[in-house]
Amino acid sequence: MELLLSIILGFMIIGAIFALHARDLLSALVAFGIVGYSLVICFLLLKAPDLAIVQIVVETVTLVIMVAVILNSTREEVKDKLRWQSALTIVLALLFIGGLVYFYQVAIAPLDELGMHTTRMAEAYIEGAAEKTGSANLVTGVLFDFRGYDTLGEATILFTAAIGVLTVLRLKGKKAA
Amino acid sequence: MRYVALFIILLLFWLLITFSLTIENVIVGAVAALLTTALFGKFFRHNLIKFLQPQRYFWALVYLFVFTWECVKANFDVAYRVIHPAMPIKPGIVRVKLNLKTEIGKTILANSITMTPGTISVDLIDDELYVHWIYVSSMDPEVYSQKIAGRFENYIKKIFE
Amino acid sequence: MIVYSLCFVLFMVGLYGVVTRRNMIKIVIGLAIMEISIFMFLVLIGYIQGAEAPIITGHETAVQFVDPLPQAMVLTAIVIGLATNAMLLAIAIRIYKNYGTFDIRKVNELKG
Amino acid sequence: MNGMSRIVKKVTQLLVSIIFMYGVYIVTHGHLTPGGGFAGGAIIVGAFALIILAYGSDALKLHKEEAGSSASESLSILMVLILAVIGFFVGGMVFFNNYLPTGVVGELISAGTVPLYNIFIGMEVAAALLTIFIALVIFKEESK
Repeated sequence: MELLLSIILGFMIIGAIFALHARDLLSALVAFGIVGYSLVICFLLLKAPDLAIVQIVVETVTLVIMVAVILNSTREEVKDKLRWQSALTIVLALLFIGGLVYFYQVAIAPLDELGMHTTRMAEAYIEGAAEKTGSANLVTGVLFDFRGYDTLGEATILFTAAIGVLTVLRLKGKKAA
Repeated sequence: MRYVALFIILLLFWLLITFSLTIENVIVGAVAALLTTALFGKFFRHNLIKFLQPQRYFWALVYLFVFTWECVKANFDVAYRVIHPAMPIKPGIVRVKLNLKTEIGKTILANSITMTPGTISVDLIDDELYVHWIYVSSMDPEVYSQKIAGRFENYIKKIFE
Repeated sequence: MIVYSLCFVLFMVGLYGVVTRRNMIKIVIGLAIMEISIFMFLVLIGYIQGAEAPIITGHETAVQFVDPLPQAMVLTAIVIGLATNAMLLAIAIRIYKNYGTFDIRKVNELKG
Repeated sequence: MNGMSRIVKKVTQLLVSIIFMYGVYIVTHGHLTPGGGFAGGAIIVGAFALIILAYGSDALKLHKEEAGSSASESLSILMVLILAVIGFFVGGMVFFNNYLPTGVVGELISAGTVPLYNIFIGMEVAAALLTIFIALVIFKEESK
Protein backbone atom coordinates (compact mmCIF):
# COMPACT_ATOMS: atom_id res chain seq x y z
CA MET A 1 0.00 0.00 0.00
CA GLU A 2 2.65 2.44 1.07
CA LEU A 3 4.86 1.39 -1.85
CA LEU A 4 2.04 1.91 -4.34
CA LEU A 5 1.25 5.34 -2.96
CA SER A 6 4.94 6.27 -3.06
CA ILE A 7 5.17 5.30 -6.74
CA ILE A 8 2.11 7.39 -7.62
CA LEU A 9 3.47 10.31 -5.62
CA GLY A 10 6.77 9.99 -7.47
CA PHE A 11 4.92 10.32 -10.76
CA MET A 12 3.10 13.34 -9.39
CA ILE A 13 6.42 14.99 -8.49
CA ILE A 14 7.84 14.32 -11.95
CA GLY A 15 4.70 15.73 -13.55
CA ALA A 16 4.85 18.80 -11.32
CA ILE A 17 8.50 19.49 -12.19
CA PHE A 18 7.74 19.13 -15.89
CA ALA A 19 4.69 21.39 -15.59
CA LEU A 20 6.85 24.12 -14.09
CA HIS A 21 9.57 23.82 -16.73
CA ALA A 22 7.64 23.28 -19.96
CA ARG A 23 8.31 25.75 -22.78
CA ASP A 24 4.74 25.65 -24.05
CA LEU A 25 1.98 26.64 -21.65
CA LEU A 26 -0.47 24.10 -23.12
CA SER A 27 1.91 21.22 -22.42
CA ALA A 28 2.45 22.63 -18.95
CA LEU A 29 -1.30 22.35 -18.39
CA VAL A 30 -1.34 18.75 -19.63
CA ALA A 31 1.47 17.94 -17.22
CA PHE A 32 -0.46 19.61 -14.42
CA GLY A 33 -3.36 17.32 -15.33
CA ILE A 34 -1.11 14.35 -14.47
CA VAL A 35 -0.78 15.68 -10.91
CA GLY A 36 -4.51 16.24 -10.45
CA TYR A 37 -5.72 12.97 -11.91
CA SER A 38 -3.11 10.94 -10.00
CA LEU A 39 -4.57 12.48 -6.86
CA VAL A 40 -7.91 10.89 -7.82
CA ILE A 41 -6.30 7.43 -7.89
CA CYS A 42 -4.68 8.09 -4.51
CA PHE A 43 -8.06 9.08 -3.03
CA LEU A 44 -9.62 5.87 -4.32
CA LEU A 45 -6.81 3.82 -2.77
CA LEU A 46 -7.21 5.69 0.52
CA LYS A 47 -10.94 4.81 0.74
CA ALA A 48 -12.26 8.30 0.06
CA PRO A 49 -14.74 7.91 -2.83
CA ASP A 50 -16.45 11.26 -2.13
CA LEU A 51 -13.20 13.10 -2.57
CA ALA A 52 -12.36 11.14 -5.71
CA ILE A 53 -15.62 12.18 -7.39
CA VAL A 54 -15.18 15.82 -6.40
CA GLN A 55 -11.52 15.94 -7.41
CA ILE A 56 -12.01 14.37 -10.85
CA VAL A 57 -14.74 16.87 -11.72
CA VAL A 58 -12.97 19.86 -10.20
CA GLU A 59 -9.73 19.00 -11.99
CA THR A 60 -11.59 18.86 -15.30
CA VAL A 61 -13.28 22.21 -14.70
CA THR A 62 -9.96 23.79 -13.65
CA LEU A 63 -8.25 22.55 -16.80
CA VAL A 64 -11.10 23.80 -18.98
CA ILE A 65 -10.88 27.26 -17.40
CA MET A 66 -7.07 27.33 -17.70
CA VAL A 67 -7.17 26.27 -21.36
CA ALA A 68 -9.82 28.94 -22.01
CA VAL A 69 -7.51 31.55 -20.46
CA ILE A 70 -4.51 30.40 -22.50
CA LEU A 71 -6.41 30.28 -25.79
CA ASN A 72 -7.57 33.80 -25.01
CA SER A 73 -4.06 35.15 -24.66
CA THR A 74 -0.82 33.42 -25.54
CA ARG A 75 0.85 30.01 -25.31
CA GLU A 76 4.36 31.44 -25.31
CA GLU A 77 6.40 30.99 -22.18
CA VAL A 78 8.19 34.10 -20.94
CA LYS A 79 11.63 33.95 -22.50
CA ASP A 80 14.02 35.15 -19.79
CA LYS A 81 15.91 32.44 -18.00
CA LEU A 82 16.37 32.28 -14.27
CA ARG A 83 19.51 34.07 -13.15
CA TRP A 84 21.33 33.37 -9.94
CA GLN A 85 22.02 36.95 -8.98
CA SER A 86 24.61 36.34 -6.30
CA ALA A 87 25.95 33.90 -3.77
CA LEU A 88 23.75 35.60 -1.19
CA THR A 89 20.60 34.42 -2.97
CA ILE A 90 21.76 30.83 -2.93
CA VAL A 91 22.71 30.98 0.74
CA LEU A 92 19.35 32.50 1.64
CA ALA A 93 17.50 29.86 -0.37
CA LEU A 94 19.43 27.04 1.29
CA LEU A 95 18.77 28.54 4.72
CA PHE A 96 15.09 28.76 3.92
CA ILE A 97 14.94 25.16 2.74
CA GLY A 98 16.83 24.04 5.84
CA GLY A 99 14.36 25.85 8.08
CA LEU A 100 11.40 24.29 6.30
CA VAL A 101 12.89 20.79 6.59
CA TYR A 102 13.54 21.35 10.30
CA PHE A 103 9.96 22.39 10.96
CA TYR A 104 8.74 19.47 8.88
CA GLN A 105 10.72 17.11 11.11
CA VAL A 106 9.24 18.70 14.21
CA ALA A 107 5.71 18.46 12.86
CA ILE A 108 6.00 14.90 11.60
CA ALA A 109 7.45 13.41 14.81
CA PRO A 110 4.24 12.97 16.86
CA LEU A 111 2.25 11.55 13.92
CA ASP A 112 1.34 7.87 13.72
CA GLU A 113 2.67 5.56 11.04
CA LEU A 114 0.60 5.36 7.88
CA GLY A 115 -2.49 3.26 8.47
CA MET A 116 -2.11 3.20 12.29
CA HIS A 117 -4.22 6.30 12.85
CA THR A 118 -6.22 6.40 16.09
CA THR A 119 -9.47 8.33 15.70
CA ARG A 120 -9.65 10.61 18.71
CA MET A 121 -11.80 13.51 17.63
CA ALA A 122 -13.90 11.73 15.05
CA GLU A 123 -14.87 9.00 17.53
CA ALA A 124 -17.99 10.95 18.52
CA TYR A 125 -18.87 11.62 14.91
CA ILE A 126 -18.61 7.96 13.90
CA GLU A 127 -20.48 6.72 16.97
CA GLY A 128 -23.31 9.21 16.85
CA ALA A 129 -23.58 10.00 13.18
CA ALA A 130 -26.01 7.32 12.11
CA GLU A 131 -28.41 7.90 15.01
CA LYS A 132 -28.18 11.69 15.19
CA THR A 133 -28.22 12.66 11.54
CA GLY A 134 -29.69 9.60 9.87
CA SER A 135 -27.19 9.98 7.07
CA ALA A 136 -25.57 6.81 5.76
CA ASN A 137 -22.70 8.74 4.23
CA LEU A 138 -20.67 9.87 7.25
CA VAL A 139 -18.74 12.51 5.31
CA THR A 140 -21.97 14.23 4.30
CA GLY A 141 -23.22 13.91 7.87
CA VAL A 142 -20.13 15.64 9.24
CA LEU A 143 -20.22 18.25 6.50
CA PHE A 144 -23.82 19.38 6.76
CA ASP A 145 -24.71 18.65 10.34
CA PHE A 146 -21.84 18.70 12.84
CA ARG A 147 -19.79 21.19 10.88
CA GLY A 148 -22.41 23.24 9.10
CA TYR A 149 -20.53 26.46 9.73
CA ASP A 150 -17.61 25.29 7.58
CA THR A 151 -19.95 24.56 4.71
CA LEU A 152 -21.61 27.94 5.05
CA GLY A 153 -18.21 29.64 4.99
CA GLU A 154 -17.22 27.62 1.96
CA ALA A 155 -20.40 28.60 0.12
CA THR A 156 -19.70 32.23 1.01
CA ILE A 157 -16.20 31.98 -0.44
CA LEU A 158 -17.58 30.52 -3.68
CA PHE A 159 -20.14 33.32 -3.85
CA THR A 160 -17.46 35.95 -3.27
CA ALA A 161 -15.16 34.40 -5.86
CA ALA A 162 -17.90 34.40 -8.49
CA ILE A 163 -18.71 38.04 -7.79
CA GLY A 164 -15.01 38.90 -7.85
CA VAL A 165 -14.55 37.24 -11.22
CA LEU A 166 -17.57 39.09 -12.58
CA THR A 167 -16.16 42.39 -11.32
CA VAL A 168 -12.66 41.83 -12.64
CA LEU A 169 -13.73 40.63 -16.07
CA ARG A 170 -16.43 43.21 -16.76
CA LEU A 171 -15.39 45.28 -19.79
CA LYS A 172 -18.52 47.25 -20.59
CA GLY A 173 -20.71 48.61 -17.87
CA LYS A 174 -24.25 47.32 -17.65
CA LYS A 175 -26.50 49.21 -19.99
CA ALA A 176 -29.02 51.38 -18.24
CA ALA A 177 -32.40 49.76 -18.62
CA MET B 1 -43.90 14.53 -28.43
CA ARG B 2 -40.12 14.84 -28.34
CA TYR B 3 -40.34 16.09 -24.80
CA VAL B 4 -42.41 13.13 -23.65
CA ALA B 5 -39.93 10.70 -25.20
CA LEU B 6 -37.00 12.43 -23.51
CA PHE B 7 -38.87 12.34 -20.20
CA ILE B 8 -39.47 8.59 -20.48
CA ILE B 9 -35.85 7.89 -21.46
CA LEU B 10 -34.55 9.94 -18.52
CA LEU B 11 -36.90 8.26 -16.06
CA LEU B 12 -35.71 4.85 -17.26
CA PHE B 13 -32.11 6.02 -16.86
CA TRP B 14 -32.87 7.18 -13.30
CA LEU B 15 -34.45 3.86 -12.35
CA LEU B 16 -31.49 2.03 -13.86
CA ILE B 17 -28.86 3.91 -11.84
CA THR B 18 -30.77 4.01 -8.55
CA PHE B 19 -32.11 0.47 -8.94
CA SER B 20 -34.96 0.67 -6.47
CA LEU B 21 -38.69 0.93 -7.05
CA THR B 22 -39.92 2.69 -3.91
CA ILE B 23 -42.52 5.41 -4.36
CA GLU B 24 -40.29 8.23 -3.10
CA ASN B 25 -37.55 7.25 -5.52
CA VAL B 26 -39.91 7.29 -8.50
CA ILE B 27 -41.36 10.67 -7.47
CA VAL B 28 -37.93 12.26 -7.04
CA GLY B 29 -36.83 10.77 -10.35
CA ALA B 30 -39.93 12.12 -12.10
CA VAL B 31 -39.30 15.61 -10.72
CA ALA B 32 -35.64 15.48 -11.78
CA ALA B 33 -36.55 14.21 -15.25
CA LEU B 34 -39.13 16.99 -15.59
CA LEU B 35 -36.50 19.58 -14.68
CA THR B 36 -34.02 18.11 -17.13
CA THR B 37 -36.62 18.02 -19.90
CA ALA B 38 -37.53 21.64 -19.29
CA LEU B 39 -33.88 22.72 -19.41
CA PHE B 40 -32.48 20.56 -22.20
CA GLY B 41 -35.51 19.40 -24.18
CA LYS B 42 -34.82 21.77 -27.07
CA PHE B 43 -31.46 20.10 -27.68
CA PHE B 44 -33.02 16.65 -28.15
CA ARG B 45 -33.74 16.27 -31.86
CA HIS B 46 -34.18 12.70 -33.01
CA ASN B 47 -36.58 10.77 -35.14
CA LEU B 48 -38.52 8.74 -32.62
CA ILE B 49 -40.29 6.23 -34.84
CA LYS B 50 -37.00 4.43 -35.38
CA PHE B 51 -36.74 3.72 -31.67
CA LEU B 52 -39.63 1.27 -31.91
CA GLN B 53 -38.45 -0.92 -34.76
CA PRO B 54 -36.85 -4.09 -33.35
CA GLN B 55 -34.74 -5.04 -36.38
CA ARG B 56 -32.60 -1.94 -35.79
CA TYR B 57 -31.58 -3.28 -32.39
CA PHE B 58 -30.58 -6.59 -34.00
CA TRP B 59 -28.36 -4.80 -36.52
CA ALA B 60 -26.87 -2.71 -33.70
CA LEU B 61 -25.86 -5.93 -31.95
CA VAL B 62 -24.29 -7.25 -35.15
CA TYR B 63 -22.51 -3.92 -35.64
CA LEU B 64 -21.01 -4.18 -32.17
CA PHE B 65 -19.23 -7.43 -33.13
CA VAL B 66 -18.14 -6.10 -36.52
CA PHE B 67 -16.74 -2.98 -34.92
CA THR B 68 -14.87 -4.96 -32.25
CA TRP B 69 -13.30 -7.19 -34.91
CA GLU B 70 -12.20 -4.22 -37.02
CA CYS B 71 -10.83 -2.52 -33.91
CA VAL B 72 -8.71 -5.55 -32.97
CA LYS B 73 -7.37 -5.83 -36.52
CA ALA B 74 -6.46 -2.14 -36.62
CA ASN B 75 -4.78 -2.45 -33.22
CA PHE B 76 -2.45 -5.14 -34.53
CA ASP B 77 -1.77 -3.09 -37.64
CA VAL B 78 -0.77 0.00 -35.66
CA ALA B 79 1.27 -2.07 -33.22
CA TYR B 80 3.16 -3.57 -36.18
CA ARG B 81 3.91 -0.10 -37.53
CA VAL B 82 5.14 1.10 -34.16
CA ILE B 83 7.35 -1.91 -33.38
CA HIS B 84 8.84 -2.27 -36.87
CA PRO B 85 12.31 -0.66 -36.82
CA ALA B 86 11.77 1.25 -40.06
CA MET B 87 8.44 2.75 -38.85
CA PRO B 88 6.47 2.31 -42.11
CA ILE B 89 4.09 5.23 -41.74
CA LYS B 90 2.84 7.61 -44.42
CA PRO B 91 0.42 9.96 -42.68
CA GLY B 92 -1.97 12.21 -44.52
CA ILE B 93 -5.49 13.61 -44.58
CA VAL B 94 -7.97 12.13 -47.05
CA ARG B 95 -11.46 13.22 -48.04
CA VAL B 96 -14.04 10.45 -47.75
CA LYS B 97 -17.39 10.73 -49.52
CA LEU B 98 -20.26 9.46 -47.38
CA ASN B 99 -23.40 7.75 -48.61
CA LEU B 100 -25.31 8.25 -45.37
CA LYS B 101 -28.19 10.71 -45.23
CA THR B 102 -28.99 11.26 -41.55
CA GLU B 103 -26.95 13.37 -39.17
CA ILE B 104 -26.86 10.72 -36.46
CA GLY B 105 -25.56 8.09 -38.90
CA LYS B 106 -22.73 10.39 -39.98
CA THR B 107 -21.88 11.09 -36.34
CA ILE B 108 -21.74 7.42 -35.40
CA LEU B 109 -19.61 6.65 -38.46
CA ALA B 110 -17.20 9.48 -37.62
CA ASN B 111 -16.89 8.30 -34.04
CA SER B 112 -16.33 4.70 -35.14
CA ILE B 113 -13.55 5.84 -37.45
CA THR B 114 -11.98 7.83 -34.62
CA MET B 115 -12.13 4.91 -32.23
CA THR B 116 -10.42 2.58 -34.68
CA PRO B 117 -6.67 3.01 -34.16
CA GLY B 118 -4.83 4.54 -37.09
CA THR B 119 -7.64 6.75 -38.35
CA ILE B 120 -9.03 9.95 -36.82
CA SER B 121 -11.95 11.90 -38.26
CA VAL B 122 -11.04 15.58 -38.27
CA ASP B 123 -14.10 17.39 -39.57
CA LEU B 124 -17.39 16.86 -41.33
CA ILE B 125 -18.28 19.35 -44.07
CA ASP B 126 -21.50 18.68 -45.97
CA ASP B 127 -21.22 15.10 -47.22
CA GLU B 128 -17.47 14.77 -46.90
CA LEU B 129 -15.54 13.49 -43.94
CA TYR B 130 -11.90 14.53 -43.53
CA VAL B 131 -9.91 11.66 -42.05
CA HIS B 132 -6.34 11.63 -40.80
CA TRP B 133 -4.84 8.29 -41.77
CA ILE B 134 -1.61 6.74 -40.52
CA TYR B 135 -0.76 4.97 -43.79
CA VAL B 136 -2.25 6.42 -46.98
CA SER B 137 -2.11 3.30 -49.13
CA SER B 138 -3.88 4.62 -52.22
CA MET B 139 -4.72 7.95 -53.78
CA ASP B 140 -7.89 6.73 -55.49
CA PRO B 141 -11.01 8.09 -53.72
CA GLU B 142 -13.08 4.99 -54.50
CA VAL B 143 -10.53 2.63 -52.99
CA TYR B 144 -9.79 4.48 -49.80
CA SER B 145 -13.42 5.39 -49.18
CA GLN B 146 -14.18 1.69 -49.29
CA LYS B 147 -11.22 0.93 -47.07
CA ILE B 148 -12.00 3.48 -44.36
CA ALA B 149 -15.77 3.90 -44.31
CA GLY B 150 -17.16 1.04 -46.37
CA ARG B 151 -16.76 -1.64 -43.75
CA PHE B 152 -19.06 0.23 -41.34
CA GLU B 153 -21.35 2.10 -43.69
CA ASN B 154 -23.75 -0.71 -44.64
CA TYR B 155 -24.45 -1.67 -41.06
CA ILE B 156 -24.97 1.93 -39.96
CA LYS B 157 -27.37 2.41 -42.86
CA LYS B 158 -29.38 -0.54 -41.61
CA ILE B 159 -29.41 0.76 -38.03
CA PHE B 160 -30.24 4.43 -38.56
CA GLU B 161 -31.92 4.79 -41.96
CA MET C 1 6.74 7.67 6.76
CA ILE C 2 8.27 7.95 3.30
CA VAL C 3 4.85 8.90 1.91
CA TYR C 4 4.70 11.95 4.18
CA SER C 5 8.17 12.98 3.02
CA LEU C 6 7.12 12.68 -0.62
CA CYS C 7 4.15 14.93 0.09
CA PHE C 8 6.58 17.44 1.57
CA VAL C 9 8.74 17.18 -1.55
CA LEU C 10 5.70 17.86 -3.74
CA PHE C 11 4.91 20.91 -1.61
CA MET C 12 8.49 22.14 -2.04
CA VAL C 13 8.24 21.69 -5.82
CA GLY C 14 5.13 23.88 -5.85
CA LEU C 15 6.83 26.47 -3.66
CA TYR C 16 9.85 26.47 -5.96
CA GLY C 17 7.53 27.15 -8.88
CA VAL C 18 5.82 30.04 -7.14
CA VAL C 19 9.12 31.64 -6.13
CA THR C 20 11.14 31.28 -9.32
CA ARG C 21 8.69 31.40 -12.25
CA ARG C 22 7.94 34.70 -13.94
CA ASN C 23 4.90 33.62 -15.89
CA MET C 24 1.65 34.17 -14.01
CA ILE C 25 0.03 31.00 -15.32
CA LYS C 26 2.99 29.01 -14.03
CA ILE C 27 2.60 30.67 -10.64
CA VAL C 28 -1.05 29.60 -10.52
CA ILE C 29 0.00 26.05 -11.43
CA GLY C 30 2.55 26.13 -8.60
CA LEU C 31 -0.10 27.22 -6.10
CA ALA C 32 -2.40 24.43 -7.29
CA ILE C 33 0.40 21.87 -6.83
CA MET C 34 0.91 23.09 -3.26
CA GLU C 35 -2.83 22.72 -2.62
CA ILE C 36 -2.80 19.18 -4.01
CA SER C 37 0.08 18.13 -1.76
CA ILE C 38 -1.81 19.43 1.27
CA PHE C 39 -4.98 17.50 0.34
CA MET C 40 -2.94 14.33 -0.08
CA PHE C 41 -1.25 14.80 3.29
CA LEU C 42 -4.50 15.37 5.19
CA VAL C 43 -6.19 12.32 3.69
CA LEU C 44 -3.10 10.19 4.38
CA ILE C 45 -3.31 11.13 8.07
CA GLY C 46 -6.89 9.89 8.31
CA TYR C 47 -6.22 6.55 6.61
CA ILE C 48 -6.55 3.35 8.65
CA GLN C 49 -5.17 0.04 7.44
CA GLY C 50 -7.96 -2.35 6.45
CA ALA C 51 -10.81 0.02 7.26
CA GLU C 52 -13.90 0.70 5.16
CA ALA C 53 -14.93 3.85 3.35
CA PRO C 54 -17.12 5.90 5.73
CA ILE C 55 -20.48 4.89 4.29
CA ILE C 56 -22.96 2.73 6.21
CA THR C 57 -24.29 0.09 3.83
CA GLY C 58 -25.91 -2.11 6.47
CA HIS C 59 -23.93 -5.30 5.88
CA GLU C 60 -20.31 -4.53 6.61
CA THR C 61 -18.50 -6.94 8.93
CA ALA C 62 -15.52 -5.07 10.33
CA VAL C 63 -17.16 -1.95 11.71
CA GLN C 64 -14.17 0.33 11.48
CA PHE C 65 -14.28 3.33 9.21
CA VAL C 66 -11.65 5.64 7.83
CA ASP C 67 -11.64 8.94 9.74
CA PRO C 68 -14.38 11.04 8.08
CA LEU C 69 -13.23 14.36 9.57
CA PRO C 70 -10.17 15.06 7.35
CA GLN C 71 -12.18 13.95 4.34
CA ALA C 72 -14.94 16.45 5.09
CA MET C 73 -12.36 19.22 5.56
CA VAL C 74 -10.56 18.35 2.32
CA LEU C 75 -13.89 18.25 0.47
CA THR C 76 -14.54 21.90 1.27
CA ALA C 77 -10.89 22.77 0.63
CA ILE C 78 -10.96 21.33 -2.91
CA VAL C 79 -13.91 23.49 -3.91
CA ILE C 80 -12.36 26.57 -2.28
CA GLY C 81 -9.15 25.83 -4.18
CA LEU C 82 -11.09 25.80 -7.43
CA ALA C 83 -12.70 29.16 -6.58
CA THR C 84 -9.37 30.80 -5.71
CA ASN C 85 -7.72 29.39 -8.82
CA ALA C 86 -10.50 30.78 -11.01
CA MET C 87 -10.16 34.18 -9.32
CA LEU C 88 -6.37 34.22 -9.84
CA LEU C 89 -6.76 33.25 -13.49
CA ALA C 90 -9.31 36.02 -14.00
CA ILE C 91 -6.89 38.56 -12.55
CA ALA C 92 -4.06 37.15 -14.71
CA ILE C 93 -6.02 37.45 -17.93
CA ARG C 94 -7.12 40.96 -17.01
CA ILE C 95 -3.47 41.95 -16.50
CA TYR C 96 -2.64 40.36 -19.85
CA LYS C 97 -5.35 42.46 -21.49
CA ASN C 98 -3.94 45.67 -20.02
CA TYR C 99 -0.19 45.06 -20.39
CA GLY C 100 0.09 42.46 -23.13
CA THR C 101 2.29 40.08 -21.17
CA PHE C 102 2.15 37.39 -18.50
CA ASP C 103 5.59 38.36 -17.20
CA ILE C 104 5.10 39.47 -13.63
CA ARG C 105 8.38 41.43 -13.36
CA LYS C 106 7.72 43.35 -16.56
CA VAL C 107 4.37 44.38 -15.15
CA ASN C 108 6.21 45.62 -12.07
CA GLU C 109 8.57 47.71 -14.20
CA LEU C 110 5.79 49.18 -16.26
CA LYS C 111 3.92 50.66 -13.35
CA GLY C 112 5.29 51.95 -10.11
CA MET D 1 -17.37 31.95 -31.40
CA ASN D 2 -19.01 29.65 -33.91
CA GLY D 3 -19.12 26.41 -32.03
CA MET D 4 -17.62 23.13 -33.05
CA SER D 5 -18.26 20.73 -35.92
CA ARG D 6 -21.52 18.91 -36.49
CA ILE D 7 -20.14 15.71 -34.98
CA VAL D 8 -19.60 17.39 -31.63
CA LYS D 9 -23.02 19.04 -31.76
CA LYS D 10 -24.79 15.75 -32.39
CA VAL D 11 -22.95 13.95 -29.59
CA THR D 12 -23.77 16.88 -27.30
CA GLN D 13 -27.46 16.55 -28.14
CA LEU D 14 -27.32 12.88 -27.22
CA LEU D 15 -25.39 13.21 -23.98
CA VAL D 16 -26.14 16.51 -22.31
CA SER D 17 -29.43 15.61 -20.65
CA ILE D 18 -28.00 12.36 -19.33
CA ILE D 19 -25.01 14.17 -17.80
CA PHE D 20 -27.36 16.63 -16.10
CA MET D 21 -29.52 13.76 -14.83
CA TYR D 22 -26.46 12.03 -13.40
CA GLY D 23 -25.52 15.23 -11.59
CA VAL D 24 -29.00 15.41 -10.07
CA TYR D 25 -28.65 11.78 -8.97
CA ILE D 26 -25.32 12.50 -7.27
CA VAL D 27 -26.84 15.50 -5.46
CA THR D 28 -30.04 13.86 -4.27
CA HIS D 29 -28.36 10.63 -3.15
CA GLY D 30 -25.57 12.51 -1.39
CA HIS D 31 -26.52 11.18 2.04
CA LEU D 32 -26.61 7.53 0.90
CA THR D 33 -23.83 7.03 -1.65
CA PRO D 34 -20.53 8.78 -2.32
CA GLY D 35 -21.07 12.26 -3.66
CA GLY D 36 -23.14 15.16 -2.48
CA GLY D 37 -23.73 18.78 -3.27
CA PHE D 38 -20.16 19.66 -4.18
CA ALA D 39 -19.56 16.80 -6.61
CA GLY D 40 -23.03 16.92 -8.15
CA GLY D 41 -22.90 20.68 -8.64
CA ALA D 42 -19.60 20.38 -10.47
CA ILE D 43 -21.04 17.65 -12.73
CA ILE D 44 -24.06 19.86 -13.54
CA VAL D 45 -21.65 22.63 -14.55
CA GLY D 46 -20.07 20.12 -16.92
CA ALA D 47 -23.39 19.74 -18.75
CA PHE D 48 -23.83 23.49 -19.21
CA ALA D 49 -20.19 24.02 -20.21
CA LEU D 50 -20.54 21.26 -22.81
CA ILE D 51 -23.45 23.09 -24.42
CA ILE D 52 -21.65 26.45 -24.40
CA LEU D 53 -18.48 24.98 -25.90
CA ALA D 54 -20.25 22.88 -28.53
CA TYR D 55 -22.79 25.39 -29.78
CA GLY D 56 -20.72 28.54 -29.40
CA SER D 57 -21.84 31.80 -27.94
CA ASP D 58 -23.63 32.94 -31.10
CA ALA D 59 -26.44 30.45 -30.69
CA LEU D 60 -27.02 31.20 -27.00
CA LYS D 61 -27.90 34.41 -25.21
CA LEU D 62 -25.03 34.44 -22.77
CA HIS D 63 -25.86 37.71 -21.03
CA LYS D 64 -29.27 36.36 -20.14
CA GLU D 65 -27.78 33.11 -18.87
CA GLU D 66 -25.24 35.00 -16.80
CA ALA D 67 -27.98 36.99 -15.12
CA GLY D 68 -29.95 33.81 -14.44
CA SER D 69 -27.00 31.92 -13.00
CA SER D 70 -25.86 34.71 -10.69
CA ALA D 71 -29.45 35.19 -9.52
CA SER D 72 -29.86 31.48 -8.70
CA GLU D 73 -26.50 31.57 -6.94
CA SER D 74 -27.66 34.31 -4.61
CA LEU D 75 -31.01 32.59 -4.12
CA SER D 76 -29.48 29.25 -3.14
CA ILE D 77 -27.06 30.72 -0.60
CA LEU D 78 -30.01 32.63 0.87
CA MET D 79 -31.95 29.37 1.14
CA VAL D 80 -29.06 27.70 2.99
CA LEU D 81 -29.05 30.57 5.46
CA ILE D 82 -32.83 30.42 5.88
CA LEU D 83 -32.67 26.68 6.58
CA ALA D 84 -29.99 27.29 9.19
CA VAL D 85 -31.92 30.12 10.85
CA ILE D 86 -35.10 28.01 11.02
CA GLY D 87 -33.01 25.42 12.85
CA PHE D 88 -31.93 28.14 15.27
CA PHE D 89 -35.52 28.98 16.22
CA VAL D 90 -37.07 25.48 16.12
CA GLY D 91 -34.47 23.58 18.09
CA GLY D 92 -32.71 24.61 21.25
CA MET D 93 -31.06 27.77 19.94
CA VAL D 94 -28.49 25.86 17.86
CA PHE D 95 -27.46 27.05 14.43
CA PHE D 96 -27.64 24.31 11.76
CA ASN D 97 -29.90 22.23 13.98
CA ASN D 98 -31.28 19.11 12.31
CA TYR D 99 -34.94 19.65 13.16
CA LEU D 100 -36.71 17.39 10.69
CA PRO D 101 -37.31 13.72 11.58
CA THR D 102 -34.28 11.65 10.65
CA GLY D 103 -36.11 8.55 9.45
CA VAL D 104 -34.51 5.20 8.70
CA VAL D 105 -30.83 5.11 7.75
CA GLY D 106 -30.46 4.13 4.10
CA GLU D 107 -33.76 5.36 2.69
CA LEU D 108 -34.02 8.19 0.22
CA ILE D 109 -36.24 10.41 2.36
CA SER D 110 -34.22 10.41 5.57
CA ALA D 111 -31.50 12.30 7.42
CA GLY D 112 -33.68 15.34 8.13
CA THR D 113 -32.27 18.53 6.67
CA VAL D 114 -29.12 17.00 5.17
CA PRO D 115 -30.64 16.33 1.70
CA LEU D 116 -32.05 19.86 1.58
CA TYR D 117 -28.63 21.33 2.35
CA ASN D 118 -27.20 19.02 -0.29
CA ILE D 119 -29.60 20.29 -2.93
CA PHE D 120 -29.03 23.97 -2.18
CA ILE D 121 -25.24 23.62 -1.90
CA GLY D 122 -25.32 21.78 -5.22
CA MET D 123 -27.26 24.67 -6.77
CA GLU D 124 -24.81 27.13 -5.24
CA VAL D 125 -21.71 25.35 -6.54
CA ALA D 126 -23.22 24.85 -9.99
CA ALA D 127 -24.37 28.46 -10.30
CA ALA D 128 -21.08 29.92 -9.02
CA LEU D 129 -18.89 27.87 -11.36
CA LEU D 130 -21.24 28.52 -14.29
CA THR D 131 -21.07 32.26 -13.59
CA ILE D 132 -17.26 32.15 -13.62
CA PHE D 133 -17.24 30.17 -16.86
CA ILE D 134 -19.73 32.43 -18.65
CA ALA D 135 -17.84 35.51 -17.45
CA LEU D 136 -14.67 34.18 -19.08
CA VAL D 137 -16.47 33.43 -22.35
CA ILE D 138 -18.11 36.88 -22.43
CA PHE D 139 -14.73 38.48 -21.71
CA LYS D 140 -13.28 36.65 -24.70
CA GLU D 141 -16.14 37.82 -26.91
CA GLU D 142 -15.94 41.45 -25.88
CA SER D 143 -12.16 41.81 -25.93
CA LYS D 144 -11.93 41.00 -29.64
